Amino acid sequence: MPDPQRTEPITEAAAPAPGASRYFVRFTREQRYMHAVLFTTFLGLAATGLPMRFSESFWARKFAAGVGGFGAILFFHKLCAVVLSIAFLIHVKEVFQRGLLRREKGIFWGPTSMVGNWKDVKDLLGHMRWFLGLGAKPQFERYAYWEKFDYWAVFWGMIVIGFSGYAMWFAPFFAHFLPGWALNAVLVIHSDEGLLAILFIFSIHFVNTHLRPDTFPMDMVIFTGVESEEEFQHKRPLEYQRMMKEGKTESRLGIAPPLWLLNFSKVVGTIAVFIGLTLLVLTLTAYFH
Amino acid sequence: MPDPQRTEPITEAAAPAPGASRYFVRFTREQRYMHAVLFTTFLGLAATGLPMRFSESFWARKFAAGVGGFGAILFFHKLCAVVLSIAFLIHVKEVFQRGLLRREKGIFWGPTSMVGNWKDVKDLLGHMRWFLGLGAKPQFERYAYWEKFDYWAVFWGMIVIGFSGYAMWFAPFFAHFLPGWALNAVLVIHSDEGLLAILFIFSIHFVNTHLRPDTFPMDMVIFTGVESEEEFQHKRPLEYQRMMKEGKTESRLGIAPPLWLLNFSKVVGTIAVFIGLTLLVLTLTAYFH
Amino acid sequence: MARLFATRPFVIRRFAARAFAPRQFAARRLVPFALVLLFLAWTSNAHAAQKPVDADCLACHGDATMTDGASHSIAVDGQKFSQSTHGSLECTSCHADIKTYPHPDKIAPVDCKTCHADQASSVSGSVHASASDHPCTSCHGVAHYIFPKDDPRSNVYPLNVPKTCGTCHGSPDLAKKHGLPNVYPLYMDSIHGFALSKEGLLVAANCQSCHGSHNILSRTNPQSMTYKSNIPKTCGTCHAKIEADYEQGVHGKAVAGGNLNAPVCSDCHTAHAILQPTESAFRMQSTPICGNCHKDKFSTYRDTFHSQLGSLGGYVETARCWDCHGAHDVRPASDPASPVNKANLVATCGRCHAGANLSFVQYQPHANARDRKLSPGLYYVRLFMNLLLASTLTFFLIHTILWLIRSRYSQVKNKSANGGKNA
Amino acid sequence: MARLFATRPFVIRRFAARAFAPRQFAARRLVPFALVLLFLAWTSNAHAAQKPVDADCLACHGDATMTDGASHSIAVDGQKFSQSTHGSLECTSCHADIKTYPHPDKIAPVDCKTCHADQASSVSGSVHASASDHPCTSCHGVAHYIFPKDDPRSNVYPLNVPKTCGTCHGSPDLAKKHGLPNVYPLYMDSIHGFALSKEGLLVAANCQSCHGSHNILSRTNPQSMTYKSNIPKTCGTCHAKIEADYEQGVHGKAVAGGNLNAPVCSDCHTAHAILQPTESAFRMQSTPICGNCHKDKFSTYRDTFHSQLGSLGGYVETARCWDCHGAHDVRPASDPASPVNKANLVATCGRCHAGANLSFVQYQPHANARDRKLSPGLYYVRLFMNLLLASTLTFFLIHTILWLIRSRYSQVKNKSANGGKNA
Repeated sequence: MPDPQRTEPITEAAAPAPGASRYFVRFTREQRYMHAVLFTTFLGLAATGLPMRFSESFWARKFAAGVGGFGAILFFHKLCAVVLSIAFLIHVKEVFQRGLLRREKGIFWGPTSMVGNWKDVKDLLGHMRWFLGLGAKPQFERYAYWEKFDYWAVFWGMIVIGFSGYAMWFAPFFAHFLPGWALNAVLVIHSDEGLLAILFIFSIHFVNTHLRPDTFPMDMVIFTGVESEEEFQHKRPLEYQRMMKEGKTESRLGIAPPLWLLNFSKVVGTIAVFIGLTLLVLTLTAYFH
Repeated sequence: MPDPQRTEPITEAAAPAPGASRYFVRFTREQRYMHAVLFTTFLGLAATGLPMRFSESFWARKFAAGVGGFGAILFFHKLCAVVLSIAFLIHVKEVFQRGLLRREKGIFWGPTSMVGNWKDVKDLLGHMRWFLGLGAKPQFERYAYWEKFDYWAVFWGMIVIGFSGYAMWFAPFFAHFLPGWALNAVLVIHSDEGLLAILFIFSIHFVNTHLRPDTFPMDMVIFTGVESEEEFQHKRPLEYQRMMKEGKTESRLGIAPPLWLLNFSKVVGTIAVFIGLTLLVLTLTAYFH
Repeated sequence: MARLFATRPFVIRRFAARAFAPRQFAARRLVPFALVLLFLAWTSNAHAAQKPVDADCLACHGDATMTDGASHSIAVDGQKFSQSTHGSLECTSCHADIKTYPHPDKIAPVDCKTCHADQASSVSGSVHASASDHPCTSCHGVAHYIFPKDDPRSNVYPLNVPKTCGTCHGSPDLAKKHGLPNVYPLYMDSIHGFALSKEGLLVAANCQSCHGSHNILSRTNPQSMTYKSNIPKTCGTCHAKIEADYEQGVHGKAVAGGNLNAPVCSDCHTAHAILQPTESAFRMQSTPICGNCHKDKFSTYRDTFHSQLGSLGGYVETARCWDCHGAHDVRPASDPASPVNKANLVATCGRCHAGANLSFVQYQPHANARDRKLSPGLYYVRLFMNLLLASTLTFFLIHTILWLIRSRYSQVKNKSANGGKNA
Repeated sequence: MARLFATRPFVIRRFAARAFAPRQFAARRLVPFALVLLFLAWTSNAHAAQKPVDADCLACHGDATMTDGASHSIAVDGQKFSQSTHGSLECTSCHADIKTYPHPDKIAPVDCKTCHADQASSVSGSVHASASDHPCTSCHGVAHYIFPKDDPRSNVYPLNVPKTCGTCHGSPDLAKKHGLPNVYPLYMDSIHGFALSKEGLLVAANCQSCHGSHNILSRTNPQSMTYKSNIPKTCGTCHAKIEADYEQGVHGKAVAGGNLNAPVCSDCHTAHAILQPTESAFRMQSTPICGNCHKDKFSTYRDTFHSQLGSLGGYVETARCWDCHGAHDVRPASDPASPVNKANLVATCGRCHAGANLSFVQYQPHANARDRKLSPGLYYVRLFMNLLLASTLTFFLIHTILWLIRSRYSQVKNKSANGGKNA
């Protein structure tokens, strides 16, 4: 169904218009795609996991009846789990290759690493002081402490939820290695960690990265990959200074996000936030019912 | 799960290396996304529709049992149908807006239109003559006749399959407007036209556009959007000449497809072709059983 | 009609009175004919001349419009009567006080007891003892047209019994008045009621299969078929193997030992609204019933995936109580015959879990994550997970709220100087 | 044991012979004691002195190790015998030829017919007529321990009947020998067999509910309970309402009218492997059964979405034959009581299709797209679609194949000069 030819100029190849701000790349395409796979499968896992966890609520039964019974829910949950597992393994393989085999710098240590360091502790305390009006706002590096927390929470969650999930799926096999009580524990672990992930992502992560006044209604950077120079300077002053000092400006230059990408991101992001908030409300009602 | 920062240059902004061939845009991003939505939902519809059509075959029953029963199949079929319907309506709206409201040229008539014309007939006959060694290969414009056929086959199929599908889904409602025998006819229409679409796409379309020697194993242009100058010139000589003559070369210039996009396209394309061929084999075995 | 027979004498209008009733004109015309018949009967059967024969009675009562002083019909359809179970009797067999013709104005009510002494004595000791409220005809139907109980026309033909009992017991008012549950609709929707009324299965349990017929006693009466400790035997009339199984189980032994808190059939299956046990609705309804007594086991069961998936509704195959413990012969796990005895666990779990092995059955289907002594590992895992969940969420909730407030404050103060539209 | 009683005389070893058999030492020691008993019996009961009493018999036969000349046990458990249905009789009631003690070597086989003349005459007219192959004891069990049929110890207690019949009829060899189907496993998995053996439901149909007991006849015999035209009545013994419904329907009327091609109960439900009709397996299996006769209707049904979805297996609710036409009282569409009568279609379709209206029920569930006269619109639609499908595919198949050949030819000729890797 190819569309009749468009005559507009191709946005991708367009040079930045004179006077417009420069854009810098914060997330590579791989990172953005990984985030897309992650949030898509996460929404799928949450949407199928919650009805199983809160199966006595009326909406869980409605949902099960609507999609063709518990078998369909379980099938879809496992399907999403497998896709997410593959994405996770690809990510781990890549970090391992780049960090250990190719010995790229900045993967495990330094300002560009996801690994926590002393500055993160100071940033956290400084941020809290700023919240209370007791100090200036800390200057964040490439990854702020809450972003590192997001990353490691998901990393840890993936291992924990994944392992416990597969242990339930293939219980007779896992029983060869695990003690009896562990077969009981995996459900507790899977459902509590899953609940934590759902509550955290659909409340804290949504608010921190998308819904707080600075970014409202949505921080597009994970969708577009780029940030304007002003924004970059304002949000990550240390990284901006470091980049300038190291003369890496050129290599980080990106293009302004094309309109289609902004629109597309808005639609996808809004749908994801909407589904997430719906699931959050359902979870909280079921939990406190 | 953002990845540690990459230090490679950003491919999108890169100017073509000197000496490398120029790339020209053949499909806009909207067109490529429309194709992606189309083939994803089409695979979903085929994978759920075929088990219903050939429900007495052993694989249909296995499939139904695997995904949690017939309810899940029907649910997923309707879900894909709704997504595809929305995409179709968006496309129709756009063609209508650009062709009738904004009066863009080349939408309905002329060498860039999808609408068939006298040249297509001549091209078809000339192509056939060439097949038999009786003449030279015709020179194709922007859209060759078999591409126009693909487009209109899908367009017509969408209306026919969509209408007959919704008529079955909401039969008591449609019964207000349709005669009694039409309620019988919609199944015949839906299943024959669906079968035609499946057989056509998974054999003719796959071979014509992807598996024939000129393009084997896959024509990437619908995924990357761009074609190298040599390829463009070879495949669409008339369009190339027109473009040169009209001096529109600049506006059609694209960037070389980045490696990630080529790899991504290969993976997605291979999966789609693999699923399609599997469904084709299952269909043929069930049909001739 | 029923009240008429059992509680008040017939008051037949005299001929003189009848002569003024235009509606009874037809009967009046029959009088000469009846007299002729009477004469013939007298001449041919001289020694019984004083006692009227059926033909004499029908000469008047055969008129379908005939009524008594209170306008109640006293007509008898001789044809239908002759087909009934009493058809071979003469009118005077029951109306024994009628010796002459014409008979007196007031005649005695027919007493069924004369012939049916056993049944009458049973009824008089039953909940239906009051003869004025429960004449025989209230169940057996119109007095002159009583059919044997294997005749589909009989009110006590198995397929008609629920409707007959339902005449009174299907009324919510009567149920209310006597403090009884309104069981008729429950029964009709049950597996017994369905088999009987929809499929017309003669052997399906009807009201009297469980309650008896003439000797129905209150369920509080230890002699009653529905007295709690008698229920297994009552159900066992048909469900023999289940009764035998039940008696081998802990519940059966407890009830036999006089512990009336232990469940009998009706506690799990309900008394009237009994469902097919393979039905989704029964599987959904019965686990909580076990939980009424086994509260701790039910609460720990609800923590498991068995329960979580099972509560989704529809037909979900995950294990319910009886899938593991057995349904009727529930035995302690120490009993080698119990499916949850250690020696049987691999087989029991293996019924659903292909590949179940000795380590797999170490799984505790009733582990209590809140009990540190019984399940220490699980207890600490749960504690850790809950603390992790609570502390993470609490910390970040406070963090986020403070951030929100401070950001908004900064934003308002700086008049949105920083942060672009898509920041 | 069974063969022993009915086909050969007892051959008891003489005392002298027994004296040499060491295994019968215990019996030998009882001899003096028995003589004392005999004397006591003689003194107290002088006029019957010659006829031995039970105690006399048990004096020898009470020894559990006693055997006859062919080493068959001829011991009798007096305790168990006294509980049996014949326990109140004396040994000599049946072994009537024993008048003296000790009794002769050869005694006559017991003839049950002496008392049970009716049953014996029934059996002699049945398929089990051959007394040597089918002695009474083959069904009723060991001769001295026969219990009444409502006693769970009886071989003909309802719950034991299938096992009893299965002793012979559960063997594939016997089935083969007589050209009978091996029905025992089919019955055991059926709804009747399941109710009987798994649930122990006494009222569930067992073998003799349908085949009779003493008077079993071949199904080719018009007097047989299982003769085709008698089957509805046989099933109706329990399924009364269904029989009544069936008799109102076209199938019942045809069979009653002597058309033995019309189906009876067992044609749709099978004879032994009867399934619960709400079960998925029955819904899958039965539509083709209707199709055996109604070939055209079945073929057109299979063209519909009802059939397509329904064939997916599992529990699929789409309409099968009887969902629309009724199951037992199938009537012609012209009959106002038929659910497919025009006046009832909105209600019938509306049971599944919420919002069904008069135009909706114009849908033809058996439209034949191949029949131009009956369904012209549909015929031409199908014709057009098929032509479209065939012509499009044929054209493009040829087009593609030619293209492939020509492309490859060009490619080889030009040595891949044109077209890049990702062309």
